[in-house]
Amino acid sequence: MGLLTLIVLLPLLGFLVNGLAGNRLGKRFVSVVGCGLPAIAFAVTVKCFLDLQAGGWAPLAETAYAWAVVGQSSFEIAFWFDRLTAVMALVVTGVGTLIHIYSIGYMHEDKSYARYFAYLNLFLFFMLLLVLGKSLLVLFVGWEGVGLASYLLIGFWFGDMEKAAAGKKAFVFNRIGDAGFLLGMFAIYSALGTFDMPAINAAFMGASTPAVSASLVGILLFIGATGKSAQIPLYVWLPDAMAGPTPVSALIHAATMVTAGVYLVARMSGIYLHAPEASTIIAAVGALTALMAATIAIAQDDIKKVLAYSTVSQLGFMFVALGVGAYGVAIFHVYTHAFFKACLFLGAGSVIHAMSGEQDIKKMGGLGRKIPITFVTFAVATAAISGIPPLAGFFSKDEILWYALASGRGGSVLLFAVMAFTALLTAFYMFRLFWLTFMGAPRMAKEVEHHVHESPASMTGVLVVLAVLSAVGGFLSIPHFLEPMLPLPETMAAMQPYHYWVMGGSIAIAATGLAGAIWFFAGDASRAGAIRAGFAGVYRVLSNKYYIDELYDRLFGRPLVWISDAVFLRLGDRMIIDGTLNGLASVAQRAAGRLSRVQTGSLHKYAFLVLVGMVASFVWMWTHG
Amino acid sequence: MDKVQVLQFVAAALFALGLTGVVIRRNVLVMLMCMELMLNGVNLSLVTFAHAMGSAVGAVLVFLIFVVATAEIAVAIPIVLLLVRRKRTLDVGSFSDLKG
Amino acid sequence: MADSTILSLVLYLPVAGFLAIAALPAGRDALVRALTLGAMLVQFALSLVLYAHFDPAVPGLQASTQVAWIPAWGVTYYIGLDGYNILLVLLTTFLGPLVTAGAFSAITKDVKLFYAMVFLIQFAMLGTFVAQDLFLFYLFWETMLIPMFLLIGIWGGERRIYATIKFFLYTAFGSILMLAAVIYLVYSLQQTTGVISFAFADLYKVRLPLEAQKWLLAAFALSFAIKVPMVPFHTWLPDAHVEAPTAGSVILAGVLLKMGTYGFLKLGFPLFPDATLLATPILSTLAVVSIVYGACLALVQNDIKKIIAYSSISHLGYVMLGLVSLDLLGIQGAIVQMVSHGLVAAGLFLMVGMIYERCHTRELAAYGGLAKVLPVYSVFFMILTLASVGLPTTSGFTGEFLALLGAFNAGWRQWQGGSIYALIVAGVAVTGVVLGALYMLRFAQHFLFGAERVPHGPVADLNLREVSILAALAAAVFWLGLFPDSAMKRTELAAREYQQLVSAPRTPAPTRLTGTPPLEAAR
Amino acid sequence: MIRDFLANLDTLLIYAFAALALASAAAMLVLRTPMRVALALITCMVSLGGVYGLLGVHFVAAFQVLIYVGAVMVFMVYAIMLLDPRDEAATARYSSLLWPGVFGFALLAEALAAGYWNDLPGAPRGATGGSFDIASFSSAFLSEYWLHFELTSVLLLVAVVAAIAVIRENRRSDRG
Repeated sequence: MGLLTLIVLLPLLGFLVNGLAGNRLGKRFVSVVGCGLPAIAFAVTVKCFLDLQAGGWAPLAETAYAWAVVGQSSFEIAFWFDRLTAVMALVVTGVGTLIHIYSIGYMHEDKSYARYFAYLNLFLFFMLLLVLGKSLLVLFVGWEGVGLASYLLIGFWFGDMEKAAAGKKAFVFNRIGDAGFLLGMFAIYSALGTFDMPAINAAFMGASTPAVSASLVGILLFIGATGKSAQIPLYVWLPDAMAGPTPVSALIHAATMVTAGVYLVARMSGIYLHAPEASTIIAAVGALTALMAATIAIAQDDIKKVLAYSTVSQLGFMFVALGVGAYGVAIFHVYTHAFFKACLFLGAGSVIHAMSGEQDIKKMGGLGRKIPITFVTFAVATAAISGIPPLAGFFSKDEILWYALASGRGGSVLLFAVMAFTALLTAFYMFRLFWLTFMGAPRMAKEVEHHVHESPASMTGVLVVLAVLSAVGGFLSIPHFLEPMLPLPETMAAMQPYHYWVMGGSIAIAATGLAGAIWFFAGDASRAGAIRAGFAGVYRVLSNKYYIDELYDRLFGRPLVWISDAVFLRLGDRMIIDGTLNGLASVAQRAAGRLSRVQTGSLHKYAFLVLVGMVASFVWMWTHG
Repeated sequence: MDKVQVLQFVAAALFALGLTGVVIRRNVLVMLMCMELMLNGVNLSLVTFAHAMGSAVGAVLVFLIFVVATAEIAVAIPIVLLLVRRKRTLDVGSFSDLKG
Repeated sequence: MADSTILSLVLYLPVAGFLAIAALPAGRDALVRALTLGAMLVQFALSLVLYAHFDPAVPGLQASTQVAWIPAWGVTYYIGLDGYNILLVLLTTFLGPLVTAGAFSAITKDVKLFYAMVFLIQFAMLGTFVAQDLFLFYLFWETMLIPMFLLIGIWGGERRIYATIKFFLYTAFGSILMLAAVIYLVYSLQQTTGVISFAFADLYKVRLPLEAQKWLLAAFALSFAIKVPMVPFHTWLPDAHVEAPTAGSVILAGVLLKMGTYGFLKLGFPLFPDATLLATPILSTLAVVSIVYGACLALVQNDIKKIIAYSSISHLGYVMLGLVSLDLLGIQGAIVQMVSHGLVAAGLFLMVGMIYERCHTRELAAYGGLAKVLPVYSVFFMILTLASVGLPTTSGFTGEFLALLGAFNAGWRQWQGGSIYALIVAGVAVTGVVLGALYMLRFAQHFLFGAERVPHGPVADLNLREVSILAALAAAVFWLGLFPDSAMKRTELAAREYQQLVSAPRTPAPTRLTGTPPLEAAR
Repeated sequence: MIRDFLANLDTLLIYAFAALALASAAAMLVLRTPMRVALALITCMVSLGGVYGLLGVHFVAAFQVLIYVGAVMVFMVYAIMLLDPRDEAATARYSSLLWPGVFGFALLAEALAAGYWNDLPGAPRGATGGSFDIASFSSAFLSEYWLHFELTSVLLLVAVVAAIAVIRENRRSDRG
């Protein structure tokens, strides 16, 4: 068994041990297994990274076994480790391990402790399968698998129907995307006869164009990405997914799983480089999603919902980067986002923990002094996401803005303007969240206030680590590291002079957002209240998330049920099919009723009929014989 | 008209008489006997042909008919006994419980 | 022991069991149960040996037995294993012990008769799969009806009479048509070639005129489509499932429905290739309609058995889609999907039976939050649900994925040839993936999650017997999901043969059979 | 004349027996009491036995007398004696279908006769008329027609079982 297989199998082992025997072995054992195996996986990943470096960055490949061989087609479970995989795998195992450790403290009181760690390990297994897979098939297995883990973890507290429903919603919306993904895979397979990703990229990059339109495949795969990475039109599951435990939101719905779509597009860049239409769509969808989610985030009061919409918005940023061909930059943002968004979510978890489960920021305030470590780390992460230099978010976001303006592959002023405005909104709502939570006067009930306490060291320690990473992570230039594999796009010469203007602009945007938030929400937040009163209609639309959920329900949910019930079941099955049959049956019955009158019960008549029949048959025989 | 033909006519007449008897007689035992008569008619026909052809096959069939007739009577008589016990009559016209 | 002997043993063990429990005096229920389970386990073990001995590299029949039967009509007693039936035989013998053990506590009325019927149906189903002679096939095919009819009619629910009659009429109607077609087929074989034979291998060699093929295919297809069942011939299935006892549902969903698809695979399509090629658009449309229609109906059912019943219609749509794609991947996927559906639907019905024994209702709305009360039950239920949804690593994925991929491949080829219809059909079929998740998760959500609602509670979680049954099923589901190659290796040659029979042109009609009649060849 | 007569004696006897059979058969239709009908039938059967014997098929003749008259008809007579036939005297002899029956008989006889007349050749050509003995009959019965033979035994067994079942049912209903 090779090292790559080992990376994947370690969390699976954890899942099996914790899932099968966890309840009997005690929390300590579960914690050791649950956190230890991902940590080992991280160590092995580092070892692989060093191997990769030692091998002159030649990708490592490994075949576990042949899943199915049909005719000439062989579907293999194979793994692949190159620069891109290395970044993703390190983030997944690294951040994943941290969040596992954080969970020890966060979930300590939960009855289903072992189940939780089993699910978390299962998630890690599928995520690593997704990231390490060499073929689209393995990637798809991981892709669906993380959806499953997400489903299980969102509905972790399944006693609450709403939480279970949120899990189902996530799964179904992911499945819609997956249907597109499947079609994309099928199209690739039909045209190229392989699922092997390096081979597919090579085929599209090669001299002869494959027999399939790159844009078609690109769009289909992107539909899958919109599902998993919560982009318009399939983003609605992600805010609901916050029903799960907060570390899960941090791990799955912020740091790792939702970036799978970004990873997919970057991994398949060979296709997208030849699919300008698909790239344009990606950029447009990304920009729209980013803007829309940011506007919604402004009007949310649930601390996790704000972060959820912020995640959707940040994913939009990444897709913009992908859309303009800056794949490395998108991965760069994945990487920095993993740190600061994980930190934010875990910080939020710490806040919720401190507030005894309260999530409404209107009922918080003034927590800064009571939970100082959470406060500081949250502040760092907020600054990072808002793009304050020299924190991590600044570097990646600045690059995205720059390529949105200047990329030769679809950059434009309009795109830049939208993204800049979104960045402004980002800074604004993040600082709003920050301010309402930690600053100002406490607004919570007295007994809650009395109980507010800092989280245990296993949680705060993780927060500190992540805050440090959010602070310094940007100095590691991922785009540069990935450039041999994912070259950055040409920039338009006309835009070259504005490079430093963009950088300055993004700093100004962050500062403006910060200032705006402070100005609105400082003191008793009366200015915000006035604005809200002034734009009540807009506020209502925003806080109701543009009524998208309701719209989907009216447009798809109810018609589907209606058609199934009224048309298919009542009309089709019962009336047409069964009705016809029952009609035929009753006709037969009536005819039989008539015929049965022949059955008089009189033996003599029967015998007479025999006689008549006999005569008739004789006559017929003699005349026709 | 030779012997075989005559006997064929007799056989046909026996059969027809038997069938008619089943139709017109009322007593269930008489009806059973008329059925025997029909079988005898068939037997006669078979024996005649077997004799004429010099083949044993017809006789085999005759034997089968013997057996069938025996079996038929062995089952029919108890049934008649039961029926009579229940209905207190031998009149077939009153056995009509199975009418449709 | 020669493989052919083992196969005969496997086939006739149920008959021996049938006779053995028939000879037992009444009232020895425990002994009857033990005996049945023992016989079923031995049968499964023997069929595992057959599976292990099956050589994937050898085309055609293995472990075959051929004996002259009615020489005047060219009927022979001819059984054997090939790639078409090896998995289905294994599936049938695998489900046998599970059905038996699953009914231990559910059936307390007429136990002896019940297990006798289970033996009989097991025999008939195995016979249908291994028969290599159309006459024999038809005999077994019809024999299946009787015990199934009794199983539903005697141990069924309240409306069992309606359900049995509907079931019987539908299937008997199909059978009659098939009988007529069989007679005509053999007759025309004799007319064109002068050889009278019912052996599949001989029938494959003839190519009838197109007009005759059309009619014969229509008759065969109707008979098989009722059995599958394909929309719009499906309405007997929900009623039959709802009224059947658990064991009946399990056998029905697990094996009996595969008869239809197996019939298409082994007979319907290869015998009438030209007509099949003509009918492909219709058949694939019906398959997709079944997928979507079944899924939609499953979405709005409130009876838990009906949900699974309609989901069966949807899942078997994939099988049909794979079969008509005539793409090697699709065919293999269809075969795997048959087995997978057999495992998953059987498992779900068993689980429904287990909960029904405890709570006495099939109303979905009556349940809630079972995951908290019955954790072990819920784990297995979740596994089977996810397999039904077609999640990777489960058997459902292997089947659905390959079947869809095959259909898409075929559609793609036709698109290159100028017709986009098949591609659209394949595309629509993919929506089944979404709908499947919708209805199964709705089911699981109302069933397992939310506030606790347990009718007639409190109830106990699964006992060892039930856990072993479900664990065996789950293991099979994962085996086929993770390592399908061992199974697919064995079916590959058959899949190719099927593909060739249907799509490759044969020598033009009428052909005179060359070589020896089958009987002499067997000697 | 006498020689002719003697030469054709067996033929004449056959005709006589046939006539007797016909006459007694016809009598069966009109006699009132079942016992008389039974006697008529016995006469008919015995005369048929005579015909068989004269045709040279002796063993069939023997069986005709033994099985039919000896077993079947004895059983029938028992039944007649067992059951009280007197209620019959009160009712009509004939069913409501007497005239249609007679008419049907006429038609059937007509059809059969016409058919025979048109179709039946004289003695089959090429037929030896030579008789066959019990040995050839037995070998045919037990070799070529073994299946039929076995089936008859099954049939008889079934009849026995059925008769027993019917009688048991009878006893049970007596008790109940």
